[in-house]
Amino acid sequence: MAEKTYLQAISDGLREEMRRDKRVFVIGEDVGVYGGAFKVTLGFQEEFGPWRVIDAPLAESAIIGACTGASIMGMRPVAEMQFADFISCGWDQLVTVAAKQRWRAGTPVPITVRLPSGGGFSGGPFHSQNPESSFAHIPGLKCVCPATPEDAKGLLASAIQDPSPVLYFEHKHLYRRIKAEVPDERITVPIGKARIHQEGDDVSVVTWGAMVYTSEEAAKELAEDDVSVEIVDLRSVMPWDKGAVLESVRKTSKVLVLHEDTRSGGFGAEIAATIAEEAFEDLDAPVKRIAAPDTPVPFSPPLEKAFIPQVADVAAGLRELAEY
Amino acid sequence: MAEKTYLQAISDGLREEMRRDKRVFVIGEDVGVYGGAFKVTLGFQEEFGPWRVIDAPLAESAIIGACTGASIMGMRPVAEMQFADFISCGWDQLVTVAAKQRWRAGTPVPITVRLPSGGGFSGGPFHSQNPESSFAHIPGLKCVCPATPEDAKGLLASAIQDPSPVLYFEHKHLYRRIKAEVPDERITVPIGKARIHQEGDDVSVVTWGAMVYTSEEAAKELAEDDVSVEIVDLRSVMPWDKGAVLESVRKTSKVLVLHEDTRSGGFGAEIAATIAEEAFEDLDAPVKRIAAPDTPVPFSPPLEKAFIPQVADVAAGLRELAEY
Amino acid sequence: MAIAREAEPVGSLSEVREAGLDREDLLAVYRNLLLTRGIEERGHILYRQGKIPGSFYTGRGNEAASVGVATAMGPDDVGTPLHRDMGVHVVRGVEPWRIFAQYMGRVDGPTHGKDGNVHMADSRLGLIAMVSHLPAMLPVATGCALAFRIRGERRVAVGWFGEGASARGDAHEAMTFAGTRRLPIVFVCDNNQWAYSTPSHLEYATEHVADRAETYGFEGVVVDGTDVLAVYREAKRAIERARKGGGPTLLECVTLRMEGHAVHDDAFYVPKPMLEEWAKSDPLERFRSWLRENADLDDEEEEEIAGGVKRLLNDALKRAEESPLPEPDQLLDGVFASPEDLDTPHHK
Amino acid sequence: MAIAREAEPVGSLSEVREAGLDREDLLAVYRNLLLTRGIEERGHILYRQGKIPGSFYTGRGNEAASVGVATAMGPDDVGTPLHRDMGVHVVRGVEPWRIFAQYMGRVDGPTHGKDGNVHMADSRLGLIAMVSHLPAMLPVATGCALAFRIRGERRVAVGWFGEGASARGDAHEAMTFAGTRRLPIVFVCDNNQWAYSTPSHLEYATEHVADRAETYGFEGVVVDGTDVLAVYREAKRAIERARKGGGPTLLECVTLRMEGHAVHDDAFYVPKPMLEEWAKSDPLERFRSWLRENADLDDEEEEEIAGGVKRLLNDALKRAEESPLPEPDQLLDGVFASPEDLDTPHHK
Ligand SMILES: Cc1ncc(C[n+]2csc(CCOP(=O)(O)OP(=O)(O)O)c2C)c(N)n1
Ligand SMILES: Cc1ncc(C[n+]2csc(CCOP(=O)(O)OP(=O)(O)O)c2C)c(N)n1
Ligand SMILES: [Mg+2]
Ligand SMILES: [Mg+2]
Repeated sequence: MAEKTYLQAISDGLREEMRRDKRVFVIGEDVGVYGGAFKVTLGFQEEFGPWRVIDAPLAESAIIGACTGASIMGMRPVAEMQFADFISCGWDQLVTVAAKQRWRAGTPVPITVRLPSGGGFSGGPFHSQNPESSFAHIPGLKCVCPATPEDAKGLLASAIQDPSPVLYFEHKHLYRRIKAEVPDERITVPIGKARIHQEGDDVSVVTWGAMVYTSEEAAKELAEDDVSVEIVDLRSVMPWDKGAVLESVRKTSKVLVLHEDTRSGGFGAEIAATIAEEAFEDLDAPVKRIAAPDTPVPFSPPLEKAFIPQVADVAAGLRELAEY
Repeated sequence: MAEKTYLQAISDGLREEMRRDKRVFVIGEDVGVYGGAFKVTLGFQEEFGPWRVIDAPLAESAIIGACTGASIMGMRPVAEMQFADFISCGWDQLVTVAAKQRWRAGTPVPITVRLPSGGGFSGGPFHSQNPESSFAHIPGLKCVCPATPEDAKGLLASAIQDPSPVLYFEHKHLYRRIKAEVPDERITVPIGKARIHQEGDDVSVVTWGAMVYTSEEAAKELAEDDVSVEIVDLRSVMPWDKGAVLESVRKTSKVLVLHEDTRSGGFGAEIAATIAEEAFEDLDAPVKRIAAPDTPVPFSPPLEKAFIPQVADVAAGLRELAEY
Repeated sequence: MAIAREAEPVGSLSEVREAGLDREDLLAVYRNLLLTRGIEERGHILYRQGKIPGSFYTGRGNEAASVGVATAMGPDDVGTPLHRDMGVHVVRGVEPWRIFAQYMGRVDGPTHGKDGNVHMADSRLGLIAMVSHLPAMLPVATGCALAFRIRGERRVAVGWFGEGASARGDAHEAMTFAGTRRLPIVFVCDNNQWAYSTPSHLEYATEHVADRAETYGFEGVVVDGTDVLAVYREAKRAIERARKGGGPTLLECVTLRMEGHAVHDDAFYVPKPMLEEWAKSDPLERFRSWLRENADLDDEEEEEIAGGVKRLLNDALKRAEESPLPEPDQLLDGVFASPEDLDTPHHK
Repeated sequence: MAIAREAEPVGSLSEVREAGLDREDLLAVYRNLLLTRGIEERGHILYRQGKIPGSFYTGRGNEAASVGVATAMGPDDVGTPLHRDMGVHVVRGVEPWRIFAQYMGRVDGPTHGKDGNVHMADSRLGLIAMVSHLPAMLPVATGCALAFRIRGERRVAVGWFGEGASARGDAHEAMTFAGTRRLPIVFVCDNNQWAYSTPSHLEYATEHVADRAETYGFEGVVVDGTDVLAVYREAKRAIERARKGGGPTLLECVTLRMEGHAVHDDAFYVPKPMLEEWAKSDPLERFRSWLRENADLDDEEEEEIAGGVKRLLNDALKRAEESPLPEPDQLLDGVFASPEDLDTPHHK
């Protein structure tokens, strides 16, 4: 065990997978000589050479498509989007080819796409988005959103060895802010299994990514009024751990679904609708959702603060549920 | 008033808009000489000439982007996707440029994109999809899904005159199957307003597109057991008529949300979650959802029948709610 | 302006020998041409009999182009053939009855009824099933070539696209990446001069699609797609060049789409004279007479081959019709892959 | 291989007069160059003072390219400048204080704090705000040209892109459409030889990006992007050709990105000699000495211009700092457009 930042855990985990499996290679814009926009692959090209750490042209469709083809030829590609936002240029390759090939033609597409996501530092409309909801709706794609350094390492290993395409959303605002113990040996975290970030009895929060920490802060505030909050860190958005969520709801009878992506049609709606349908008899209050408003992500600090759910917003929502 | 097919209503409505407004032009693959894959623009090029009925290259990003630019220069472009499925190749232009330009830079993008959608005739995974849920989640885009010939005509006129980008989903399975009276004069149907397709007291169905008729069939079956079903045809998926939906729910206390698109993360989740949150006290049963399973759209008839919600599935769901 | 090399027609038998085909091979090519057209003609009948759901596409006029290129591929090479390239499936050895089963949405089709018409491929034969979206398979084929390059394998990927689809971004991104990295891939353009109803001059502004190859850093070659031997020779050159590390080639096979875009389309927009002109160089007839003139194909041998193809297709049809439709619950199979799915030759 | 025309440098004053610039114009160009660099230098200071949230980009080295092209545009022409093209905003007449307000996320920036850095444009000046996604504005610029063509207006659209972004599909689709339809558009490539850390040979396989123009059916021109007069002359030719119905041109302005990709990047990957070499042809210094040699610019006039620019920027900074940050509730404004939004000159 050693203490590592979320970023270091991703970088070390990726290097470890490349060392143990020659089929794994990295491709993306500026991932080689430069080591990636966030330096996740710093030093990789020296160690693995230019054909396993590939500086791609500025062409996301080529990057995703090339990963698809290489994976069908037996490789285990890991594509890096410079920012998650740019995956919109690879959308067709993912939803049309990669997502459907196994179901249609029996050809698995074991690719991993790393997506530096999320806001919090005035990245503006095109360097701050959380596009996981869009992909979670597409049958055939898996989406993971680790919140802790340990999960970041373990879910990356699981994503790479998974026989289906996996979108790996790494939250930029956690990169250097979050430090924790990470096992030195190789670990895997099962895709589709949630993690109870904090146990509680009165209200449940179902969330993922950076919002796990926002909930934690909010839960501290509520603890002062003796309201005990359970935080379910989903970790995987598709497939998602319905069992763990319903279990927590049965325990607390009140639930808040929280995410950083925009509200309407966000994946929180799927979770809330499922709870409302399957735990109808267990609920003592309506399933509440907190998410970003339906706008692009703003640049200026006061606007971005109003966009991203803040600790105070979450605390207020939890209080409302507790008092319902 | 004259009786027209859904297809005829779209074609006549579009021709009418082009006659009254020189800024309106049509662009798409094979829309000119050929009159479009479904013949919606048959004869248009003869009437309006090759520069208002433009045969585009096989390049959806160029088509959507060109519409965006032309609209900013004061035109009212109407793009035709040969099949809605191919809009995946124009995804980035829509979500990155068209959707955000007004909010970011104050530049409205009044474009209309016609999307022949939906299954029912063995079109297979790439000629049958209903992608409205993916776009309804993107702030800045409007999505309309007419079910009747009158709404098809009225919503097309509204879409073209709307100052925002509007995705107009026309269901292929309604093209020739659905005939009804359509006013001869120009009509508009407000975007964002639902239509009560059929009044009822015991259970509500909230749906749109081809599923309106599937619900109607199912409702007939339930009428035989004296269960009266109210069918809310949403017509617009974004913005959607929350008021009309909640009003119907308050009346019946039981609701089924139904759509042809796949279930997980489909827009039905947004509607169900909203009802469950805002009409919690009014509900006598959990909000039920019926949608396609989480797979691509299959080709072979028995598989497609198992994929698209059938009358029997909807009737069973309604009974379950009625008996809850 | 960049002009692609225009390939000569093939003359003598000796020239063909140099290119690597002996008489047996030539007869096999002829047989594959007959089989390719036969499958699509039978398919057409099935369609008219109402046994094929949805739409139906053929590659009539493109048989020599698809057979010629596929014949030049090595056993370990891979490809992403399209809706005009039935010949590729045939040459790689797919069993015709499976194709008929695919047409009819039966469980024994390569996609088990999940997808239709030519949206299929047997990955054990080194083929990857196309998607409708054109030319989305080009970046995928480029990725296959990338894998070969990374592993230092002497294998080649072949990616097909139509002249219409050449307008889309995926064609550009794939050729840009393959060209800058000199990957072992051959881009084959099925230029049948029409994209549904859209003529070539609305899809690209050069004389030949292959003219653009040089701006991607590799050679462009234009060949008469109705001349199976010329197509074979040029494909062979391109594939072996790629195998030797010489990088990509863009091979443009010029033909005319001899039927509508799909079965519903009467192609009224194609000028009659154009059709009549191209009807004169029917790929099958052309090669048949070449064989008679240059490789003493006689009536007996000809009938033997034709008869064999006919029997094969009859049996295939019968077997396909016996194949059941899928069970509804098979719909849910394989949305996500299982680890066992990876135990395939191509995933090796 | 297709070789684009390589433009000559501009020599004498008379040559410039032919190109349509009198002495007053030349001094205005010089002033715009100073203003362009001055705005970005001040921005850099603001950034170091912690007054600019997020990241910060400059176009150092590209001033002549952006000012030269913009100077050749007509009043009713439109353009989609990028993150290296501050000069375009300056020439079109945006007020510097608004740019500083934009940098700092204040309400008086063109995007009112909703977007940052150069993601802005004043549509009343005929400019459309860029998105980050490159080169997504090229199809949009093509659409502007399409509108002009449909209405038969003698207006021209100018679309900018980087040599890195030339690899993406949008560049290909835009040029394919513009070329096949001969639309009135000029594609300007800011070729600063690096795409973040990626060198040109990994983005395209030809000597020049402009070499590909001919495969799209129009002319490609390569010009030294540090020579403002040569850029102006070639842009003028291209724009007037488009205006006359002669179709598109691809104008490639070759420069070197003289700073990191953005403030955080020290550009360690750019060879020192390369930087030293290009430092010798600084666009501003180059034009200043040209003016002294060819248009008798003297110290007095020079100081007067420089002083004016300095005062303007000082005032602009003060005014921008007085501009408030947006109110949180402004976040929700304008997700959907209102009919009134359409009452703008460019939507006319
Ligand atoms: C991205 C995309 N847009 C639209 C279509 C609809 N479509 C199917 S085939 C076709 C024409 C294709 O022309 P070409 O590439 O020349 O191939 P051909 O059919 O002539 O062999 C079109 C537009 C498609 N398949 N993919
Ligand atoms: C589609 C897309 N992918 C990735 C990026 C991230 N990115 C921003 S600038 C840049 C390099 C652009 O290089 P070039 O086109 O040469 O423009 P330059 O910055 O050199 O002027 C990259 C990769 C982007 N903006 N858009
Ligand atoms: Mg074609
Ligand atoms: Mg550059």
